[in-house]
Amino acid sequence: MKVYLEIAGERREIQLERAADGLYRAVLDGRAVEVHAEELRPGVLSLLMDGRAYRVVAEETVESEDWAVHVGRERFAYRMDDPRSLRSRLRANEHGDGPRTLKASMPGRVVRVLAAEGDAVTVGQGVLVIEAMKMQNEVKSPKDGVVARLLAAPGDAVGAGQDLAVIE
Amino acid sequence: MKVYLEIAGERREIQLERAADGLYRAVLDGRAVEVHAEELRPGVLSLLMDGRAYRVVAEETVESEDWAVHVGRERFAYRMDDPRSLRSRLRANEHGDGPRTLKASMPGRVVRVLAAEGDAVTVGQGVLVIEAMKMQNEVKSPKDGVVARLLAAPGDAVGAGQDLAVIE
Amino acid sequence: MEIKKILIANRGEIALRVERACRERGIATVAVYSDVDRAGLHVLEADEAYRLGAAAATESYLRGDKILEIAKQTGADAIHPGYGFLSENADFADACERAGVKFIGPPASAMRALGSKTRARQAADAAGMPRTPGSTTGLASVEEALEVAEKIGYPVMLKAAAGGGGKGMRAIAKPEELPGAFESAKSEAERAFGSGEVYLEKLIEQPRHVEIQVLADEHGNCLYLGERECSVQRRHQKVIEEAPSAVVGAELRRRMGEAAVRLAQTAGYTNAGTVEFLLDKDGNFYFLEMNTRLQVEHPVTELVTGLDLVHLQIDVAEGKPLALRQEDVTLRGHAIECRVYAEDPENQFFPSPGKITRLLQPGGPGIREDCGVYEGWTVPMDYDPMLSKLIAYAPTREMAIARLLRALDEYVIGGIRSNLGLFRRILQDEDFRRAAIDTGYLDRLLSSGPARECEREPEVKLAAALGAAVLETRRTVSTNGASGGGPAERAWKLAARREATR
Amino acid sequence: MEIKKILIANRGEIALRVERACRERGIATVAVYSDVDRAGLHVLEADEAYRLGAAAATESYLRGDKILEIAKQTGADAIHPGYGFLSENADFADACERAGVKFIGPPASAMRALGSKTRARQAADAAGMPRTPGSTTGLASVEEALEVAEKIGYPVMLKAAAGGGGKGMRAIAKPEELPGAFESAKSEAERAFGSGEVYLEKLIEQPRHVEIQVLADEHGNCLYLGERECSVQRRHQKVIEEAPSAVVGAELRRRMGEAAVRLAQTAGYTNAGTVEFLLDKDGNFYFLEMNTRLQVEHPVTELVTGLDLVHLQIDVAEGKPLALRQEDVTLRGHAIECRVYAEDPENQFFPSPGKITRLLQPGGPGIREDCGVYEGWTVPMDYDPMLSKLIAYAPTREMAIARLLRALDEYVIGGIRSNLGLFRRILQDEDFRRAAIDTGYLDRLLSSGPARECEREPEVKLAAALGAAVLETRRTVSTNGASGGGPAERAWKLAARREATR
Repeated sequence: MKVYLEIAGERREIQLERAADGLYRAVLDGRAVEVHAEELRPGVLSLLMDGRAYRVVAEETVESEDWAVHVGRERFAYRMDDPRSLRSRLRANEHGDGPRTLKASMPGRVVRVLAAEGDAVTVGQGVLVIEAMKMQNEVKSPKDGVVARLLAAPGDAVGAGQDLAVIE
Repeated sequence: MKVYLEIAGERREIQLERAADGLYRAVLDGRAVEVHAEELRPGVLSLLMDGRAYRVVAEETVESEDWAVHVGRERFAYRMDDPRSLRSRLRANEHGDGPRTLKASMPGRVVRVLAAEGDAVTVGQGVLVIEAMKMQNEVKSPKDGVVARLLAAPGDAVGAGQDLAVIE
Repeated sequence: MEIKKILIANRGEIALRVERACRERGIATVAVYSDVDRAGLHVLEADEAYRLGAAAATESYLRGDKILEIAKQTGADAIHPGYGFLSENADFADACERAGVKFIGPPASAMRALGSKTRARQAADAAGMPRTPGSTTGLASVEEALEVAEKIGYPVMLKAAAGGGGKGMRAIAKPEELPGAFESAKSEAERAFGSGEVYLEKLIEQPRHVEIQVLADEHGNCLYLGERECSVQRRHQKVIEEAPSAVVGAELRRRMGEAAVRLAQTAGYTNAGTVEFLLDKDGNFYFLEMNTRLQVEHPVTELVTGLDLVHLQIDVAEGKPLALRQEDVTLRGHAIECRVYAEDPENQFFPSPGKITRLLQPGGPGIREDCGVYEGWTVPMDYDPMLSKLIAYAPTREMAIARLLRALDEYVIGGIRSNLGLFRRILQDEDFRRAAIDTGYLDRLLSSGPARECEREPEVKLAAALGAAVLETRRTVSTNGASGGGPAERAWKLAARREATR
Repeated sequence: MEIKKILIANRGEIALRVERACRERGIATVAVYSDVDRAGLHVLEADEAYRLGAAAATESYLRGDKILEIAKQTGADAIHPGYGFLSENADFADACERAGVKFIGPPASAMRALGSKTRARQAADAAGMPRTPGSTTGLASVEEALEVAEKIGYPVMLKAAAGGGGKGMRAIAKPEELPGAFESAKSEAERAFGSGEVYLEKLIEQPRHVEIQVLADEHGNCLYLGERECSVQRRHQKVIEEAPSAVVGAELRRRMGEAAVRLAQTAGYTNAGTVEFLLDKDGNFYFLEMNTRLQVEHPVTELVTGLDLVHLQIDVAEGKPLALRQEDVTLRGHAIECRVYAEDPENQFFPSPGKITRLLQPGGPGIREDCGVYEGWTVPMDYDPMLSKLIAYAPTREMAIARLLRALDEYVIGGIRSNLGLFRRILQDEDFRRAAIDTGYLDRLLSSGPARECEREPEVKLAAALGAAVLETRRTVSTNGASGGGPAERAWKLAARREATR
């Protein structure tokens, strides 16, 4: 099985073959490695690689498309890059020059809307302000464009990942 | 939905109706009660009944047909008694006058066999001895009868719930 | 009076901590909860639990009327307010007294005497304890402010009498800045606290925040239980607390402790309280304010004194005289606490509420965690974002730091962001390690730029990539995902949900 | 010598505990594991981990040759043996020394001097410390045994010199019993330990088991770190340990401590060790034996002294002189430890290995758990059935008992049986609460019949029934079960498996 992923800023191609119970033979960017993986409970892996022991913990983010693993004290965000994977396809929609959807990065309440539908905005410009736990955060435009649609109004409670506006 | 169960030595008939998110109206042996149940994580329930709070934890026993819930410090073994339930049907096989299968109550190693196939045994008589963690335990016959089959021999490693012998 | 049932008017870790103490004494507990806290641990572990209302604190944990009503209906003898919410509300303490329910804290009169900072400064004078030079009453006008500032000398601090959390506070370097600051601080205080009263005090440069825990019974006995150093602050919020302070010796401790006790006794204080001081570079200390409740950071005092403050609070509330004398209070070893918050250090510490999808908690020798969350818990956006207090105890400060770092390595919080990485950075910082800290320390550290990324070892990166790949393939091949589902399954659910809501 | 890497020749909670100490010091760790321990926490948390062999201890954790080979290959400077397994194996300690790998423990010579009970009794005489009257060499014949018994007076104990765990031990009330017992004890000892050497000592009636923790550096300094009371035993196995002992005052502590230090110094002892004594009703103490390793129950000493014994062990192994003097060692508060075992108190304490399908662990103030298991872990049947050590610390013994009971209420172990209920019974027992305990206490309690079933409140029974019903209906309606599946799903899997294996 082949896995493509982007992790710690690097793209990796990993060919993974399950040899025996827990033992995998992998080819990672052309280099062959043997790794023994034991899943203690869902998402918690004990990895042995050439005698070195690693605790690899999958961070499951419910409402987002960013995944991460914690290895020891370090956190590695990653993305699956397999063009055939559903997740990659989902993500592809968010790229390119097409319309981009602004999403709430955390649950909160919309306290201000800084641009009206039809307004031109530049990359980094604030479009809405969300408040949570008594702190406010500006949600910024990811590109130069025009506010095509506003999907939230002041006072609305929004969930993490909820669509807030579309910039075209 | 109707649930029949045998718990703490009593048979209970419980009519359970989900009224709203987490709220159940129950009729238990003819008595109406309202209970709010919140499942914090699989198997861990917070129950509110008339203001009283209970932590109910399901004990999942992997290889056995005895289930239990822990309420606070107390453990309640129970059996589902719904004649339609698969579990009850499974259990039914083990009752009555028919053949009874002796099972290992814990993993271990068979160190001695105390009765041969064809031997008559009485209820409570030892049939095999299993050793685990340097302690030995006799597995006893659940009824008067004859050892119809011996399914394990000295030196065998056995898993919990594994069949050891059949008494007819 | 023996207390048989306590209502805990709080949530999260502190509610659970009080419940545990109650259970140890055979006292029944009544929890209260808002709609978003139904699945909270403080509800799970209580004997009784009652709904207060919607999530907003004003609809739930600040509803003293409802809470008192529940206390009466359930026959609770006493209410423990925890910290925050109603804990320093004198009117609520009064209402409890009128209703015949014991408020576990000081009498309302003592709260009032110490609640306003100007009145507290008067009390400090009455107790003959050092405070920062400056006014002890509200400033009537800019002219009066200029006059006071001239007398004490610049730089000065303008502060709201009803203040807290840095609101209505301004540092002023020269006279020209005063008029503008006076007006803006006044109106900010008016908006935040409903009182525009401001006063002036001399600005202490690079002070340490050192506070004294006091404990007074209802028979006139009052003790000090050593100090806590809380100089590591961000925007006037404590981040790391420790006991003892690395710079407080026995003699200074005694002088600060005795001053704190005098203040408490002057105000007729009872139960646990904390007297906060600024400590300057020359070892002079100045009264800052008094917190008339149990503090978040009380565990570090418990670990170095070997005492249990919540048990002692209940003893005092039961009317018992203190069984300890001052000479029985000894400090041993060193304790450090980290306030673990749901906030994103990489995104200006913005709160990060949401579901904790993964939680691995540290443990072992010398580690105490006072925690109010669990794997699967959704951190509500309506309250303080504190998840947990991670505390290390060891024979020395150096070992306590090493132990905390070890525990932080064991700790994983997934699904939401947390400030665990910030603690690693502080605990590894040279200045912190040699205790060269003051209340400006953390802001300086943070403004010195982002954490130096340690070069990640290639093997660790390799392990991360392989681990992610193994996890992904397992998710993909498993027909029946784990609880919550693996990433692939979740992506599918996410897509399905989008389709459904389109 | 600064130690940079330690191989931990053990498993379970003690391996994890040593790893944590190492991480706190920046020392790299090498774990070893048998086939059934691949998913053990000590493997997960190590820096390196290597397989030893099959499950049986003789194929894995007792394979000193393999372990030493791994230590050499990985460049480990030292080996920590934990307790059990190779920890008191003088030949292994010798082999380590020859290989230039530091054995964290006493020198082989000291182990040998104290390993045999008869030789240890000679050492006790040399150190001028009280021991039970009786022989100090093996008994050559029944005649010699009768002679010795006559001299010291009946009742007497016949013991194996190489003994442990009660094997080869016989209590003898009168001369007629001696010949038979002599032969059977000899042959039992021969079979169990490969040595039939037995000796006689006077039987102390209703003794308490009180032991002294000692710590010696390699420069001739030796300290005692107070005592532990371990009288709550079942079949000579400790069940509950506490520090300090309720009946040991300062003067007796000093006398026992100084005797223990003398013994250690006479034998050239270094590192941590424990001198066990019997304490009779009149306050006389008698040397029993010395354990030349870290003990299971070391945490209670750590909690009341504020010290960390594993750190101190490593300090000593690094050749550092002790930084403490005897007068720096002070006891504060009270600590009690429960050994949590996978065993079924309702079924003659038969071991209950298997998968832990549910685990809720206690926490909060004053609770320490040294635990080697987790939810989902399969307890192997090949080793000691200890799962965890639950330890409570509090200002007084009474509060420590209350705290432990509270923690036990929070604790749930599902899937396998455990002895949690036994601790509840002991901690609520009147005799235990007033510290009226001796080594026969627990056997008397258990033979007094099964635990008195407290009448279950009807509401609790109702909650159990409703909870079970709610859980069952949720399982049934959920199409995608939780991790492991609900009971209904499991029943289905069970049926499917049976079909498949028919």
